[in-house]
Amino acid sequence: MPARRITVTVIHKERTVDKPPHRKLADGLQCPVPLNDIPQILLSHGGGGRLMHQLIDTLFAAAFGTQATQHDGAVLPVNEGELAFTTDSYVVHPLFFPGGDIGRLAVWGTVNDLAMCGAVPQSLSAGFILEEGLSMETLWQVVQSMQQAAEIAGVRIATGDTKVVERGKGDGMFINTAGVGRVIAPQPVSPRRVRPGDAILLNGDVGRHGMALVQVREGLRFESAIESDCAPLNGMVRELIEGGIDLHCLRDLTRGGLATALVEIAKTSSLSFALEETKIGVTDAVRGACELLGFDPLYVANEGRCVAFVPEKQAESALQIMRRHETGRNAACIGTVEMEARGRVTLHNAFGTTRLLDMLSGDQLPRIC
Amino acid sequence: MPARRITVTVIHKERTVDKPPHRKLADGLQCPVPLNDIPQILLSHGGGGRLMHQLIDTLFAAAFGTQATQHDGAVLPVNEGELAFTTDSYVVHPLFFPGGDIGRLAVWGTVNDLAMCGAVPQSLSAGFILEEGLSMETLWQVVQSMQQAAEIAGVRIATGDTKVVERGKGDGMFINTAGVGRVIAPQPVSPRRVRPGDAILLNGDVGRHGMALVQVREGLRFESAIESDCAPLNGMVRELIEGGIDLHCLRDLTRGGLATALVEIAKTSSLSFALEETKIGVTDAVRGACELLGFDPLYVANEGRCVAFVPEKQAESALQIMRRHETGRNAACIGTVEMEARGRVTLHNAFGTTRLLDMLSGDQLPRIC
Amino acid sequence: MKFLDEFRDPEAARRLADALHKTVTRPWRIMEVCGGQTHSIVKHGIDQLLPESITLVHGPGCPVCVTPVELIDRAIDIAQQPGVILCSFGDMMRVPGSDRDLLSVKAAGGDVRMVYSPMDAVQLAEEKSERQVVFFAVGFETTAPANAMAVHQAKLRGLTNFSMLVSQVLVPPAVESILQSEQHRINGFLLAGHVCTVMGFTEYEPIAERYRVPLVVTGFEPVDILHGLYLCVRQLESGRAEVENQYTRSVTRTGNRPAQELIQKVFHVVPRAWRGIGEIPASGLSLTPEYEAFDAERRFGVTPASVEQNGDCISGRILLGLDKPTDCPAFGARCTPEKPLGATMVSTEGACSAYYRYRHS
Amino acid sequence: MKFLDEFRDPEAARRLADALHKTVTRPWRIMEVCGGQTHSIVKHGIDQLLPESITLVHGPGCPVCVTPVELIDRAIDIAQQPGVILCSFGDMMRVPGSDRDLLSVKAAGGDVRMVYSPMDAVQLAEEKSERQVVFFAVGFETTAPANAMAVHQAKLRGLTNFSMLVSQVLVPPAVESILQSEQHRINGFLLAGHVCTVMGFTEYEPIAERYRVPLVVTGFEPVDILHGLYLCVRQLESGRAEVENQYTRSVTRTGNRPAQELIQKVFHVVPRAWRGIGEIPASGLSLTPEYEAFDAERRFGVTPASVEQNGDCISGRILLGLDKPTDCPAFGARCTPEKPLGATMVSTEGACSAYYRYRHS
Amino acid sequence: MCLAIPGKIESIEQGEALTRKGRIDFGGIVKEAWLSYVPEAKVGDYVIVHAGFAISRVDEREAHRALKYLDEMDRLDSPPPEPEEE
Amino acid sequence: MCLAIPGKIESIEQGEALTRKGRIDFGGIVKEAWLSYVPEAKVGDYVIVHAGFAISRVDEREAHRALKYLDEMDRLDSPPPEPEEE
Ligand code: SF4
Ligand code: SF4
Ligand SMILES: [Mg+2]
Ligand SMILES: [Mg+2]
Ligand SMILES: [Mg+2]
Ligand SMILES: [Mg+2]
Ligand SMILES: [Mg+2]
Ligand SMILES: [Mg+2]
Ligand SMILES: [Mg+2]
Ligand SMILES: [Mg+2]
Ligand SMILES: [Mg+2]
Ligand SMILES: [Mg+2]
Repeated sequence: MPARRITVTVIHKERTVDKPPHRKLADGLQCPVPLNDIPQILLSHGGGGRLMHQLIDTLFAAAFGTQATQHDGAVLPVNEGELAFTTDSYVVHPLFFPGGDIGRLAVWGTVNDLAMCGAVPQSLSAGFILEEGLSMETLWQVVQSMQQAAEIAGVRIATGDTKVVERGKGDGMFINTAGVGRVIAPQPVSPRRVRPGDAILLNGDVGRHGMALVQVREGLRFESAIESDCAPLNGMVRELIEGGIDLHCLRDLTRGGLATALVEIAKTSSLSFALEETKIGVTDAVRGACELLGFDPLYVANEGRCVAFVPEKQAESALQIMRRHETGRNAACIGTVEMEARGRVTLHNAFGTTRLLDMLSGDQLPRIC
Repeated sequence: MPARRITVTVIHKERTVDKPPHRKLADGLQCPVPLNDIPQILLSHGGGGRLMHQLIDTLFAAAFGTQATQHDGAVLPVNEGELAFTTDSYVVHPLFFPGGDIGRLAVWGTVNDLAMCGAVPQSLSAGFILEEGLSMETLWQVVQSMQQAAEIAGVRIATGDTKVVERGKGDGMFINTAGVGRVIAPQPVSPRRVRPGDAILLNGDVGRHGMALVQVREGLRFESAIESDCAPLNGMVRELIEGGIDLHCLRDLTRGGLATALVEIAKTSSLSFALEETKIGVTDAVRGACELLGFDPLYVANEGRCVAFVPEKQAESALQIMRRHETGRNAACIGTVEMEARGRVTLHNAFGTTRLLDMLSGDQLPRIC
Repeated sequence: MKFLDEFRDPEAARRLADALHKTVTRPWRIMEVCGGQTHSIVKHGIDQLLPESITLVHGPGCPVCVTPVELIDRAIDIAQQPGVILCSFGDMMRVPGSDRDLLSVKAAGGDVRMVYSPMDAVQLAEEKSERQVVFFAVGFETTAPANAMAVHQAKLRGLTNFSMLVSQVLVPPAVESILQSEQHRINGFLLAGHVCTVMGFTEYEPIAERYRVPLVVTGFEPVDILHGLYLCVRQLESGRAEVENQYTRSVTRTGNRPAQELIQKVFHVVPRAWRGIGEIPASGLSLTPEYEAFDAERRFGVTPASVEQNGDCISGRILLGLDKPTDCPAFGARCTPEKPLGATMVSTEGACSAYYRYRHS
Repeated sequence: MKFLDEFRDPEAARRLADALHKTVTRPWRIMEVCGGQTHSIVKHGIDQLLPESITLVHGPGCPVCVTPVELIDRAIDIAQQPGVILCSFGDMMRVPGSDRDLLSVKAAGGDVRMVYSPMDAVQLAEEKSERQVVFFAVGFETTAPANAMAVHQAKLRGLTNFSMLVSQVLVPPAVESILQSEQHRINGFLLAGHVCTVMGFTEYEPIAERYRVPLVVTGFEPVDILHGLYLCVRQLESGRAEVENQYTRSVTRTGNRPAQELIQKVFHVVPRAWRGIGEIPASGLSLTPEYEAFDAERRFGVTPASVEQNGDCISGRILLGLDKPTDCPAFGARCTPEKPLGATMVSTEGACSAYYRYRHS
Repeated sequence: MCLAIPGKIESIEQGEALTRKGRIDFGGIVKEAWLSYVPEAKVGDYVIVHAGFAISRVDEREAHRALKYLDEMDRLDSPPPEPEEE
Repeated sequence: MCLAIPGKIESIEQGEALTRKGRIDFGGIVKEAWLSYVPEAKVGDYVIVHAGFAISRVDEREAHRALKYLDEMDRLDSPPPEPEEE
């Protein structure tokens, strides 16, 4: 379902806003803030007064429950052990895109970072920075989507915060989530535990999230059925751990894509990786879009993909566990860790030749000439 | 030290940016990103590539250490018990203001929310949303200030995230912090534990933070020596708890000021409070500024003030503990909890008359006519 | 703060309250004309200090409240036009027009800015020569000197991108209009000290005489108000009906001459509609031909349809001193500061707002 | 993808590589003119498949690389002017001028936008009639039809707010200029298939004859390039020196007539400076008098001072095939894609960048 | 209506009568105001400021007279203060 | 230089020769391109697109000839493919 954009015509300032697609949400709740009263976010909604409290007590509480919205913070019971703690801000544009929305990203992105620590994600915080003028309906759709995403991933949104910035000082909505989770991996999951001989597993094709966004970007727009791969990975990771897989290292592939993630790990671990290009899945549509713009899919963002470094002898059983999950259906072993300690990532291709992977300077820019 | 603003002249877009005042920071470190190479934040700094990694590995790591910057998340040891978890985003403008900066607010604000849960703040996350074009020097000053603030408060910035948004879609810099801390209060600290007869304690004069910002706001600017009251409250709270004070409820007074915080607690606890207006401190300068603009200081924001609800018989010893702290030097008992269960806050004034406190609709707007 | 704190002295207030108790023998209904005084009375609970037989009613003295919806709609229209910066005092930002307020126009992308002084708008016009800057000039006589100077300076500086949407109203005709109403039961008035600071109080002398009503020029602090009430009650009890001046530290009989001169140069008196009350002859100010080039209504030629006042709202009766906010069935229920039905609820100086804020729970 | 995947077939590549190994008897130095081919060679490791006696050198065929610093500075100047929207292909955004690149201008508040086609800039000019839209038209012959159409359409649509900063360069004069250099040791050329798609290859026939050098019009996929090399080596081994066409699926001898016609209407041939190389006669395009109203240099009259190339950078020698990136002492040390000293490092199609990206570690 | 508060003139920026401005101290904060309408006001005087303009000079004698009257008010028979001159 | 890739014409928006546009399918994604310079191209044809313009129609016969030649290449003595017509 492609995201739609509408142009606001009332006011002279040029601007497009994100209109949520009419997605059916699980609970089908109506927006609890009467839309004809206050159809848009005002600065007053962040002013600490009655309007802010109304927003919190109705809209946020309707989605996340009153526990998450009433106090200075949440209080959670913890057992002796290790706690994973992470944060990410989400600044995606448009807010709704094929295959997802900022709310899902914000929940699953942080869930995934916790999973990458070998943890079971438990509670999330949600910090909203809303731009004055944001439609209340949009906010409601996003908040509902977050709650739904949290339910799917089995986490609770435990505490939150809302700020409103003046129009022209934000971009509709930014969301920060932080998350805590109980570490269940018996050994540390860390680049430092990567060992020569480890198999490098990847849970699916790459480049979908980034290209799903590019296709709706001003100036580069094209039509396609590309949908973001965004998905929670915690279920799959948990089963890997519970299945006895000794996860040496995990890393979700977000900004910078597969290549950047592997280069990072190679540098941190001071080990070299040899990858098989033909094992790395890229859908036809993602490849077509990359060809058109001169992008390399290995550097394109993902939101439901990770690499797992496991002992070679566990590679097969790990793949079997991964493939039981929707998000790991096309899991593959894409390479191995070499003896060489130079922190290099080499890609072996079908021609029998090689190239090195490195980080790009910044975002990929479309090439034309 | 008043914040200064300079106007960028290079480019045609109208805009002022925040220039950090030349404050001497404890460690006097030089900005590790060579400023003449890349003097401003580019979109590429958020692109997941080499520039982003350089920014993290140099600037952020120099302030927060490499542990906070290298992984998907932090892993912290925890003991059996209760964990407080909170978040806030900081969108203050200007970034540097008399008495503080966005970095201090971001650290101490979240430290304070954890303290308000009866917890000892331990680890913070820091999520940055940077606007393209932000000066690298400004970022460095803020990041250093955060680290300094964290040291003062005795917490660690354990994990972080950086995003860059296009110019015109942010406001220099937004910071989200989330925090975790160990709950040490033996009983829950919550509005639900407020009891008739409780003394309501306030740790100092009100309205300074809000008026420190107003005085540098476009269109309302005035000269004064008003400085934000921003300060970490965790030390004071910890001593109250360790001093055996049964803290029924704590609340830091941020947006909406003293009045809003008390109204919130009254409504949640369904109890009524009687306050003595003459016990509530307001400095002359804050009062002068409020008179000029038609503001009520009881509704003006603070960043180093809290109310504590304690059993009447512990009020005096609690005040003594509070007064030992710089931030509680002017602590006072400003009122009591009444038997009446109507959730009202009544202010008794020097004339022997009363008025009710309620929430305002949104921000206070300057009154002129 | 000097000249403020002294007039908030509880001891002085107590003495005045005692004096009032001792002086009063009959029920008196006294209107404070000014919204600032209404606010002060309700905030400080001054009415709680009065003998029961004194009833305070609240007058039309909030210029924000009495600005007609049509004019607010016009300001909103202008604020939505490309290239315009609409400047306004903070007070006006939340006052609802017929379907929105200026804050929502701003939220939707209009360039609406709050200023502290009309001169800030003039300066903005100088800085942004490519934009049209419109100042929404709401006010009574107190604000007229500032507004007059803004227009005058704009002319001196040759600004072609500054204009003013004028909603200037005058107090004496309103007081007289209340006194002409058959329903009114008002025995005395506290006059607005700052209006008289500018205009003096000679205009009220014929009113005192014609309607046999005491009028006391009064300041804004609790002690001032109690003092004004005391002077008013003393007149009432002794059968006098004069203009008396409580606020001598700021007001003289003839007012501020230099200010009056510029006002007369820039503005002339016109009939004006008051929200909730209707048209009152000679009760408003409009730009003189010399300055009409700065009239926003000329420049933007918006002709809004006439808009009905919300049927349930009795703010007109409140402004005339016929009812109190608590007499309104909508008060605090369907009408709150977040969703006001009438302007007396939304302006901080409106009587309904003051009651809601300080009395409602 | 059809017509791409077939030409990436490893089996076909292996056969061609085998054929090359069997054919070659002596060392040959072959230049691929085009940056796209350089990129493809390094990315796919095609050079790793070749006999050791074949040396590939990389030509001047990256229009971004050869755009003079002065022109980039001019684009940066224009982008900083009030009201201007500067549009450019993504490739140009990170190329450093003498003290900054377009991305930093954007970060500092300039309105710099990336477009996919010059027609997007024309459309933007239509939508934003109050702004000046300038398109930075960098390209070889391949891009000329698109740029010509943009100017032509702007004229047809009567746009007065669209202009083009033209940096169009031509390949045949550059090839000839390399062959004229005394130092060159190049035995054969792969010609850029897409340039020839537009222009055909008749212009190269006199060059082949005059300099006795084989020139093979070649496509961009690994199999294309190996095939082009095979054809080139076959000529060399057999002593022939002809223009040969490997890329027959897209290129005909005479090229795209309708495109050539519009190019000739909109542009005329002028001398042009090439970054790192210097001026080459008749090697650039400029707008004809009929379209000169759309020339951004006329509209913005910026006259930048001449800027020296960075002293350490040998990109000029690289562009002429005299050196390889790894011959540069700055490569990978003081010169990286984040802090490039020369344009061959910053453009994704620059030879230094390709080596850094796929070979450096 | 018409929020106006007293402040003390700290300094005066000299200029034509109509455009004279001063820095006014309001209990510790300082803001600029136009003095166009109080040509008689000098540094040290208190003025009442509204919307950026001084609209009157505080008559300190009158203020003290009023305060003195209030001080002595327990003698209820005392007359209210009258302005000394009209 | 000059990134250009082959795509299949899905549909053509009729108009004057010079402003004719079509929707081009590139392996599953569709983008509009100007067909001004390929007046002979029709729906189903492959064109090479650069910067929003089709710069040539893919000569499918030539493509197949080339591929066939590569297929048979093991016979090294076979001659390279020549364009059928000049
Ligand atoms: S309470 Fe509301 S509806 Fe009633 S009079 Fe006041 S403003 Fe009008
Ligand atoms: S590596 Fe850098 S300095 Fe050396 S030739 Fe290439 S661009 Fe120039
Ligand atoms: Mg709090
Ligand atoms: Mg994270
Ligand atoms: Mg993440
Ligand atoms: Mg909060
Ligand atoms: Mg925006
Ligand atoms: Mg991650
Ligand atoms: Mg919080
Ligand atoms: Mg907080
Ligand atoms: Mg992150
Ligand atoms: Mg901004």
